[in-house]
Amino acid sequence: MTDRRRINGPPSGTRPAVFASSLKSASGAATERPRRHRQPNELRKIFLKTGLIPSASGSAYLEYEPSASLAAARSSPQSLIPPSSALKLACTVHGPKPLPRSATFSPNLVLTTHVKYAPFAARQRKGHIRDASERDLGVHLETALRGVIVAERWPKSGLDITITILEAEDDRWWGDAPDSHDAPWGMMNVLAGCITAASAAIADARIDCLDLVAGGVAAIVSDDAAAEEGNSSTPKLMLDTDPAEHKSILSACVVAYMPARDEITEIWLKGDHSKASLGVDDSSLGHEALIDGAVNAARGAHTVLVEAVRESAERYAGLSNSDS
Amino acid sequence: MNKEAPLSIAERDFILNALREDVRLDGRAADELRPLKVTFGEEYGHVKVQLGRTSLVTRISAEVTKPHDDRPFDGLFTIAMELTAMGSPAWDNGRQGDLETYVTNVLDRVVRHSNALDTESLCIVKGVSCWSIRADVHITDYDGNLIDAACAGIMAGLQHFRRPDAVVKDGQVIVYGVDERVPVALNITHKPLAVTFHSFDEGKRVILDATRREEQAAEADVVFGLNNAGDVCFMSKFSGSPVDAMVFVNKTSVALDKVKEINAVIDKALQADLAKRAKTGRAEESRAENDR
Amino acid sequence: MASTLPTLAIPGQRLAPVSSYAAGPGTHVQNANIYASIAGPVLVNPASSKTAKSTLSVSRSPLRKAAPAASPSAPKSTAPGPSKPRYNTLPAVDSIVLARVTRVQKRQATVSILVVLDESASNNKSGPQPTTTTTTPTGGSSDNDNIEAILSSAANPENHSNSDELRFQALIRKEDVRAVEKDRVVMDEMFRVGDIVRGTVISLGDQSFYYLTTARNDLGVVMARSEAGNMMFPVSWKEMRDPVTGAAELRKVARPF
Amino acid sequence: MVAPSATLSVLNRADGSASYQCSSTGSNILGSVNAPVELPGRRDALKPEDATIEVFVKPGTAPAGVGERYVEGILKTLLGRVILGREKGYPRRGVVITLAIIGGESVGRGDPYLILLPALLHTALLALLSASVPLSMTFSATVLAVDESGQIRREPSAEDAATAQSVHVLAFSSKGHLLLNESQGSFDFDTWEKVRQRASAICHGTQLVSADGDVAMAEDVDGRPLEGTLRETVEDQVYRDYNWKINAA
Amino acid sequence: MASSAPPPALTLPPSQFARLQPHAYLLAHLSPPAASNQPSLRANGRQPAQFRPTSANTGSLTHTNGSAVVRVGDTTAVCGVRAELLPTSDIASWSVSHASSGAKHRQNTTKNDADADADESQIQDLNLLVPNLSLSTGCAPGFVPGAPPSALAQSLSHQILGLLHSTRLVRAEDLRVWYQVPSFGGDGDMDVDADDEGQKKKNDGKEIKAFWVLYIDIMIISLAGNAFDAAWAAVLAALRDTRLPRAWWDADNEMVVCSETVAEATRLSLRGLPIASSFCVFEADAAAGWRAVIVPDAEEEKKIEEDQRRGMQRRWILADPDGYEEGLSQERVCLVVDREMGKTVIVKMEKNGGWAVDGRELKQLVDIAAERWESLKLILEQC
Repeated sequence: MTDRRRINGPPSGTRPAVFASSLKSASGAATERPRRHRQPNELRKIFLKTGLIPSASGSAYLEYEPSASLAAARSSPQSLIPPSSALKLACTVHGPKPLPRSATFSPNLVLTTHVKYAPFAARQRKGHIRDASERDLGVHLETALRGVIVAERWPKSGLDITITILEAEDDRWWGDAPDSHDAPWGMMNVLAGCITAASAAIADARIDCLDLVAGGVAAIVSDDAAAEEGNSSTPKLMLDTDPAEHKSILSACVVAYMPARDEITEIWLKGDHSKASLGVDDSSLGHEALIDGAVNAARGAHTVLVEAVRESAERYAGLSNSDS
Repeated sequence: MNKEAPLSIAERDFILNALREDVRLDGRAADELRPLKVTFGEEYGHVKVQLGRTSLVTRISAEVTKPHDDRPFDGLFTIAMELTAMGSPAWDNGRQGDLETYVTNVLDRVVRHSNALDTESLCIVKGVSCWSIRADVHITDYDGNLIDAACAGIMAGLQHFRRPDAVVKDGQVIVYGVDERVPVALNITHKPLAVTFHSFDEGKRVILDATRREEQAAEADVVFGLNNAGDVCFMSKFSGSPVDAMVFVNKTSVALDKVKEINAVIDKALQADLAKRAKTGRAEESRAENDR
Repeated sequence: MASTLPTLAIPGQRLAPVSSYAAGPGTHVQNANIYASIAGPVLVNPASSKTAKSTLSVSRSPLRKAAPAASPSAPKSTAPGPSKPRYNTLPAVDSIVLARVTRVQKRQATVSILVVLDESASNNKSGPQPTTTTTTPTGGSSDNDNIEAILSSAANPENHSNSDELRFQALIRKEDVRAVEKDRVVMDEMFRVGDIVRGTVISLGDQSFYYLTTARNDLGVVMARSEAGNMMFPVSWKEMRDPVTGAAELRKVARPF
Repeated sequence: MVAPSATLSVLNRADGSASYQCSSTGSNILGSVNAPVELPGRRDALKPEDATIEVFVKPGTAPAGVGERYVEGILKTLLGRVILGREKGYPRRGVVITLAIIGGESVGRGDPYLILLPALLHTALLALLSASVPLSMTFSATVLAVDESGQIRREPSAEDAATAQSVHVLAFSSKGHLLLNESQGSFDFDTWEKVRQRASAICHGTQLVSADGDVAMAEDVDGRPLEGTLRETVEDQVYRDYNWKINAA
Repeated sequence: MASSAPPPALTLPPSQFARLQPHAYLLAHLSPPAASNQPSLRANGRQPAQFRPTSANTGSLTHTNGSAVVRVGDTTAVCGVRAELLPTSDIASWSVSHASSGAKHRQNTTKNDADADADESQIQDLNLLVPNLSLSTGCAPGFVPGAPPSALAQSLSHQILGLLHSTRLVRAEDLRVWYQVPSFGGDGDMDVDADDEGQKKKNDGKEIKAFWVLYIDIMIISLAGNAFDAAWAAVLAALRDTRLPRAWWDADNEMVVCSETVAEATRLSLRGLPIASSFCVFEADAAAGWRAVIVPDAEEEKKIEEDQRRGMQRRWILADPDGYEEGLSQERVCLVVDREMGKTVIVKMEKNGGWAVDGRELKQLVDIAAERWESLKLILEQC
């Protein structure tokens, strides 16, 4: 298929590079699965800055701290295959602006969300046209934000929230067979990042919100490190999981959480953790534990969010001299 | 938008009343074609068709591509028609309208699906390379009956076109430029053409080769696609008011006559062009020698 | 805790109980407490009467604006005075706006709103604004006042496919042009395409248009170019003149200050 | 040097049209202009006091793509300065220019369209004149290629352009301004100045430059200035159109 | 310029003035009243020939072969280069040679000083470079996210592709994956290859098995005017950062296989360092361009210019325009220059949309572009 509005590559298509190491049997792979060096409840650092895009009414840029393995790979590069990746995204808010002509009268602010991966954001090249997962993310994000915005203060106007993902999280370790656990775990991390960044950008645009909503992820993982040592694998609750670091994620949950009101505006739970609770007979690994974990992760993100928004307010009020 | 300005009631009534008295605005009989002129450009496959005040340019081009995986022995053939504001101010540039979809669909069925062009003959190396033939139709003036005019243009173009000669030598395809080897004509299996009728007064009056105004006043159209031998490869009554089945029966023979008539015009133009080329070709050869 | 107000608030931050303050713009009430709903400096508006409580609000506009990098000399920049807080930057009923005329028809003129001036203030608090104090429209709202943002986006963005969708559209109906001789209004003699008009919002209108009126002395055309393309100056309430050609053109002129 | 040939008002439906052939570059362009027309999708706030110019370039044997959008942009910018879109009857209406490449080679992917550009510009101008669209000035354009030895070649073929060191398209207004320059390749400023001089001579003749021996020589090389050719085409058409009036007088 | 001064007695804060009368606002900055003793500066505080502060940063994106973030003022371009393989067996025209051109073209494919590479056109013929620029990122209001590329995005993509081709920045040799056909005869593969012996595509038993295709995607994250300069700088920086893994033909698996070892990967050896500088022309007379007055012809123009040089300036050529300035000017100039052996070489020179810029002005702009080349070179080399 040729796209008349874009520059097309060779008509026959191209193939991603195949590395010699991945052709050999997996056991002989020289590289190992990256390990989680953080405590189960330790979050990655988040870099969040607002107001980098002056033509937008509000904007935010968010970056996750690279995992230990990625940081090591960056500082002394050995392999061309990155062990994992760290979320990087830019969010802009345009509006409030007039609704399109075709729209009907709305007494409230009409929210539109767009999430798009850059073609180079993931291990597999992404297409230029939004795919189902990107649309999905947009819908999740919209639900997360709709409950936060005081929409009735902005009659007959629209707010466009656009997120460009420059680097996404992996869904699994690259060395794992594609079907070993192919739920899009990485997408959940991406959503959490989208929520936090969008929240900062909306605050930067000075759209009335009930609270700063933050995204957080928790997962129940089957700890393979322990399994290798011969212990029976004990499912564990981990916050802010990097899917590349775990062989088997049983279930994961992402929430959009408002700490001031202790309310959740969006929850997305995936996977099967019945096995987890059955196997260990530990009820603490149920739904609630998972959600609580995600909420805790969101609380962590919220502290970063507060700083970023405070900085935005200071810059705006002219209290600080820091330029953008 | 993509809509012509509608006829006024007076205009419509005038056309209809005249038709009821067997008179058409341009004085033609009901089954008469407008004057058809087919001319060829310098390049192979460059055709200009003038049908009354409808005119178009067809260009045929060829390139080497990879055949579809499921049809490794077949070459490719595509018909591309895009209506631009050149043909009619009512057409928007770069936006596809209903008419464009409809006409392209009919052309596809009459010419491509009837296998007028033998796509197997376009295969060069099985599954690796084949010719892709493309027919571009540029509507330059629109005054009704796009389908018949475009169909004549495409068929004339296919017959006029010469693709570069290609030789397979040890798995290696060598394409010879037009100036190096005599280029090859396409393999045309038969010459189907479309003939369009428009009906008025609930199918009581049927006319051939309607002008734009007649099209706008018409109630329905009937399209026949058939070749010189009278084989019908397409027949459609797409929309509009019902037409008596006898119209199909009666008009098929009229359509056959018209197909023969149009094909004769094309043949004549082809021959004339061939003769002209033979002359200039010789002249050019001698000139080329002089140059050296 | 309730007694000490932060200087700067962020959305979701609890400011004070409703028992001690009234909730103003930029805040919302939840469980008998006032929370901030936008990020910005916290303001206390003293009560207008003794019985009422002071109003607590979070300012949408900067307290003091950092001077733009290059302070323009020729444009008469007035130092922004203290601005009254508003709920948001949208045109509301009674807002005074500056708009560009984009189309003049027999019964109405279409304009696109460029600037929402601030002085109309919070309509639900202080009632109609005395019109005599509008001499120096100052302050401004967040979106309107950010020079950096204005400079980064195109001023005349014809490249952009739908930039006009970024501005709110409004109508001035024939009967809303002036207060007197309403029936003798000829729209062509009131506005021309490209004029800058000061008007006030009379209704939020339908899904696509706000409704404006210019039926006041201080409302009407404030800037216009002549047919020859020169900036004109007002000579009467219905006429402007080209300083170069000397030709006069008819307009519904706003009273100059 | 074979002069390009052009015909005006070749089509029935369009308000104005022109067909243009340039044998040396092998281009054959058909252009139509519809103006002023109502544009349905148009919005009020967008340039309400001016006409909207739309240019559509349709390649002969390929679907239009990114390259066409680019060349449309060039044409639109230039024509936008020449068309008086604020004359009565034009504001908030459209001037729709459609240019179909009906002869010659197709332009490849990523190719800059330079060789075809003068032909497209001339066709558009003639079609605008044929549609009686008000213009502030007319223009003429040419394409020149500089080869490795520094030789300037007028209206090169596609192959010549591909092997050239640099290719330049220049357009001059009827009043002598440089309206457009599109140069690419690798060259220095002195080369460009020579190219500019030559191009000016091609478009306007050398009378302007000086009255010495150079004039005769340049005339020899470049034949009649392009501007004159274009003017003649239009004058012929005017004579034909107003034949009844002229004869009656 | 009394005519374009703001109407008397109406006082407006600068932000409103900028919005209502953008042209007069910029003019007031560029030609301040003589009495005020202020320098002529642009509304953004820059000198007419001053570029915005520029920064570049490379290699920060994990899933790319090369990447760069370039900020030119408030315009931010992110470019990621992704290399994928195109096996020659997938190329329909690979086994096709054109009798006429074949003799000329395909001969010396093993030559390494690729400046003389006769097959350089492979990059263009086989679509090996695929740049696409996206503005649908929320970079500025007015670009609908999720919409197909606007005309602006399309023409920027095309300009980048055109410039990549015309500067021959990337060498075709860098993109080829060669295979040395074993010289011992006898096995089945060999028969086919032996048949090919007479071809020009291979030399000394060497044969191209695949090409690297570079997908060059540019996301304009923030747009505040002059997207082209930033996008091109990002492409250049990303290509300079690009590393291609060592790749070879694995005869057993019948596919191209790559080495993941960083030490074995090679950087692209680019030809030159072409750098873009864009300008726009701001006319003091807001109505120049449309007022139906007679446009002076070129000779008269020169006289007026001479007269006015002493008095009021009529127009300004602004380097690296921001979005506001772009919206206020019609005439644009884009220059791409490089340095070869101390000499400035112009690679691309475009001017359109007006008649203010001619030879004299272009000459000055070439000098400014050459200065810009020096400063951007330093920035690109440091990142």
